[in-house]
Amino acid sequence: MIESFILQASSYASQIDALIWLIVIITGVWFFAAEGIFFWLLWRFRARPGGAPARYIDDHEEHVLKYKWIEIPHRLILVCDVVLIIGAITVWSDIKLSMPATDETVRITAQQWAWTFQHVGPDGQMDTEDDIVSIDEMHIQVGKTYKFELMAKDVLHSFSVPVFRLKQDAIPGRVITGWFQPTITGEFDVQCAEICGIGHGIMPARLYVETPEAHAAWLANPTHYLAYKF
Amino acid sequence: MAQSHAHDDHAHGDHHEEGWFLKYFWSTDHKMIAKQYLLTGMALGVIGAYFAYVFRMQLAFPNKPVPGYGLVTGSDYNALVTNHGAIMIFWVAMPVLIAAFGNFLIPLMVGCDDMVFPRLNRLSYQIFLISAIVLVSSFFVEGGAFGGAWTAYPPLSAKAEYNLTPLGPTLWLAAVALEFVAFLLGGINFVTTAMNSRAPGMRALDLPMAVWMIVIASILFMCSVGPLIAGAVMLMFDQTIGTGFFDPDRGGDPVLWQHLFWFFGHPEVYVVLLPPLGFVAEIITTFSRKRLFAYKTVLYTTIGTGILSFFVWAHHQFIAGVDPRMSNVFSVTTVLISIPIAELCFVYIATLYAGSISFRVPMLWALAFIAEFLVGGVTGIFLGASGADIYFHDTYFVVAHFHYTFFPIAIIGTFAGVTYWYPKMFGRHMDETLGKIHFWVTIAGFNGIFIPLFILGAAGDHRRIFDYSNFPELASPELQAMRVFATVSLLVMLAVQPLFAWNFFRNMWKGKVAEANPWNANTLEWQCPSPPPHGNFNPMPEVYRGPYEYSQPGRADDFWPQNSPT
Amino acid sequence: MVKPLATLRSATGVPTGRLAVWWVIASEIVIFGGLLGSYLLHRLGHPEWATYASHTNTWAGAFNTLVLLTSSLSAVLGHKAAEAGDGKKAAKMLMFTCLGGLTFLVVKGFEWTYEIQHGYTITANGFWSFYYTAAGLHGLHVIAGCIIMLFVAADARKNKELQRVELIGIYWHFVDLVWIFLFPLLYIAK
Amino acid sequence: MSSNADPHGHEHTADHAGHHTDYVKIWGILVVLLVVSVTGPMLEIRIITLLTAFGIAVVKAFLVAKYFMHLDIEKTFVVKLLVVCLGLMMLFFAATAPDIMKHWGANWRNESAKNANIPEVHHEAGGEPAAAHGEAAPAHGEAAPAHGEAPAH
Repeated sequence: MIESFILQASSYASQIDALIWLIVIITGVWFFAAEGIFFWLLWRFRARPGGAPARYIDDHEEHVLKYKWIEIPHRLILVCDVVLIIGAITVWSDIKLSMPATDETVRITAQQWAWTFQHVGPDGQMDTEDDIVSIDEMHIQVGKTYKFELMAKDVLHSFSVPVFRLKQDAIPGRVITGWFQPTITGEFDVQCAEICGIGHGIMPARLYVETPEAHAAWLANPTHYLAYKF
Repeated sequence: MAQSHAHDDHAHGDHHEEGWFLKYFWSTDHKMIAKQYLLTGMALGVIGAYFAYVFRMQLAFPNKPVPGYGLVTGSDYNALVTNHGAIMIFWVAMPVLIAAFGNFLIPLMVGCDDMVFPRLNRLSYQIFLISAIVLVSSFFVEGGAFGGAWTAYPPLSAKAEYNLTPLGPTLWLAAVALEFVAFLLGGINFVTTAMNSRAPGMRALDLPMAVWMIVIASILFMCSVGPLIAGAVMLMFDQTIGTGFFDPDRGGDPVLWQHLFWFFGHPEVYVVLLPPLGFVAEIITTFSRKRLFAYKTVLYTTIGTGILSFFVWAHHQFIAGVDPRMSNVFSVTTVLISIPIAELCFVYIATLYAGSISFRVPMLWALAFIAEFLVGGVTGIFLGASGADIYFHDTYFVVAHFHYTFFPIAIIGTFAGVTYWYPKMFGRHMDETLGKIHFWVTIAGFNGIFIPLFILGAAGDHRRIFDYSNFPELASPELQAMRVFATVSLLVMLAVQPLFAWNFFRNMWKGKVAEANPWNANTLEWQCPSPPPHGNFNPMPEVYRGPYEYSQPGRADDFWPQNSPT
Repeated sequence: MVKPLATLRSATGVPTGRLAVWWVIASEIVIFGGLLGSYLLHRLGHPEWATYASHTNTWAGAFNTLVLLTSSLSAVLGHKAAEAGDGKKAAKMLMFTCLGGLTFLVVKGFEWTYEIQHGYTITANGFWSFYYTAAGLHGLHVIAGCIIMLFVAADARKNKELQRVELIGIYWHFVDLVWIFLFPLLYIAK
Repeated sequence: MSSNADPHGHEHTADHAGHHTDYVKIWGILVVLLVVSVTGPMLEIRIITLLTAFGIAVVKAFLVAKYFMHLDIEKTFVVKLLVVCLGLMMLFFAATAPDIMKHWGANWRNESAKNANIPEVHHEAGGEPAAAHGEAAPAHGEAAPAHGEAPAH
């Protein structure tokens, strides 16, 4: 339902959107059923001059109606909830619990009001001489599976890439890992999703998903970007 | 036996004529304390609405001076958003819904003369008033008010060098702690009065649903606020003395505060939800002349919801660094809690079946509560399902969801309660047509604000960002048009509120004099004069039946007061 | 101030005063539960706190436990006297309980000054932060209990409001209960 | 809420009067338990320390609650209320433990807590000589306590 509002740029974006569609359908059915019956009852039993007075529902009739109108929907909702729970947990486990074989690692450090990205550089090893560290810009290659290590220096932040459907809070003192796999090239927004003080609104970062050639070109001349030993 | 409001003559016991101060500010009468809470809550509601006006104008017309405030900087925006949330929940919803209506209704509906501990009742209001003053004062201290969200997550809320407001957070925390003390004292009064002081012959199942709901809400509050009071002490020490409870570098853990806060946070939203559900139950039964459908089901699902509300808190923290395996556990309990609430809504809708529904102003508000709350409940499933919450967490989708639950609770529920019990509280009627105009414009404005916010949230708008022009994807003209539409809807809604204020205050003296039972209702508060004298009933009522015996076959009139022997 | 009729009714069979005190105890359980729970979480997560805890004075803690147990005894004896209608004896017992509370605070005063002088202040580390916060909050409750007890004893001496002797007794036993758990957590787990 | 609505329950229900437990005997048991709970841990055996210190604390709490607070003859819903509150605290502890007590989990690890876990081998924070275990020798050396925290991450 939300792909009409925002791109799907990562491998699991379609999974999350499918789950959202499932929830839209299930809750939509129940919502319109309940509101429909509600407004119908209002119209049908409105007090009309000279109309029928209210009818007393005695305990027996209430028990019958209760079974029909409350118990059955109660069980149906339970079934829908089980379906929703299974959907939610499978999507959650694929994204947050599992860690597939990743090609590269990126170290993301959040601080009061900037993002620092440490790329492995040409040799593919983290914490080596040729690491490329860039501020508020992240360069990755489309199709590669990346593992990110998320840290925060001072307060809580949250690394959020809406087009990837990726969001993970960064907590000072903790290293939180996750993964993503970009599927389309382009320039995308990175937002901070946890209030982190005055600059929370002005710490955007840009994410460059490049074709293999463009990525190699970027790797070749890192001088253009801030490259210093971490 | 209409009594003019100004002079309280009553036959119950000798009562010297109190001075002006004693009567209005130092009173121990539960009805006067109820009005004090109501007016204080409404005053702070105006402040909260003003904050909403200012930051919504900033969102719609970024970086332009807002008329009535001036230029909104980043820190101003955070302070306004933080305190809008805190004020609306702690200083508007709770005082008005639990304290004002609890104080006014419980003794009357239970059929006794006052709260069990009148002086403790007065003390709880005074502590609440001090907490409100401390909170408002936090705006005028050096460095400005606290801007770290109403959830006050450390380390941002713990260290001044991070939040750059040295005094604000401590004052804010002191105000919240005082407000908790006030509601602990108040809660004890409500629960003890409702449990012990029932009128003779009134069994537990004869209690009106409003009393049950306020009592269960108070119990939920008292059983859940404890850890947060401990957390507030620890956070206060972190802020002032420099201990390291939540400082990761010194052995502390910021996630501990999140758990302490949300262990209280989720039961808290049910604490504010239950009283309006009680008012809606009273109103829809009275105006559809129908017995409440399945009283026991309503009671047991409410208790079930209350218990289950202690098992769901970490759905606020799915992606906040808690262990992902725990998130699955909390996702299961969160989705399951939708069952009792859905059942409650179905039972209320079923009450309308075979009724004779008259659309007076209180009934309009009560029906609007059900219709709007269904939207809030349904959109909660998106956030309870952990998989979908990855995307929706901390976006405007969440903001729209909890406004579709909080707005019906705090605003629609309050207007329903005020318009329904106004004749009893002030002895006069409010104007019907003004009430209807106010109703329709408010409901239209409310939906106009928050439906666009659902779409903005789905498009990726994140919370508490004061200027979206820094984010190219979000600075698109269509999204900005939606923000402007939401702000304009807010202006329309705010524009009609003075109409309610005029209707509310003017009719206290000029309104048509109200008789004791204007709506022909059954519960005990309608069986004593309006406004009830000191000591409420003369003689004390005996109860013979349940509160909802409307349209009994074979009776002349279609209502049967609880205390009438025949 | 004439008591409202509501106070005299007891639909649940529990007198109103005692029902209210049970609700106070319930909310206090949750407050101390939250604080001690947080302490225990950190304590089990940080084994090195055991070395910090070795500087607490177990003998002072043990003596304080004895003092509170004895004051609980005198509180319940006071309640027994109040039930028998003997206001004077109840007041005397309450004063003895109050004395126990004061002794507890004095011992705590010496203990804390000794520890603070040796550098174990509230900001020293996580253990000492919890130590002073938990024992401090408990100490505040001891002080509040003693003050209320003085008022209740004053009324009891004139044989008025005798049921309040039992109520302050229940609150005092709860304060003693919290210390019964605080003592091993802070002093013994070394 | 039990609903035996006796209209005018006498203010002070007399159900306590006929009940004469010997409070001094209970107090005696409590003191004995206290002595055991203090001497037990001195044997340095971990299981005995746990058993005596915390086991006895629970027993003492039970005695005080039963005899001194008369919970045995109190209405059952009061006892249920207190037990529910205790249960809530255990629920809070159980659900928070995986994040606070443990320092690593699925896809996350708590670096700062992990570093602090290295027990300072034979020297107190602040480097004064090892205070022999249990003996209350005042630790001399510089009074200013160094923060016991991990090296700044």
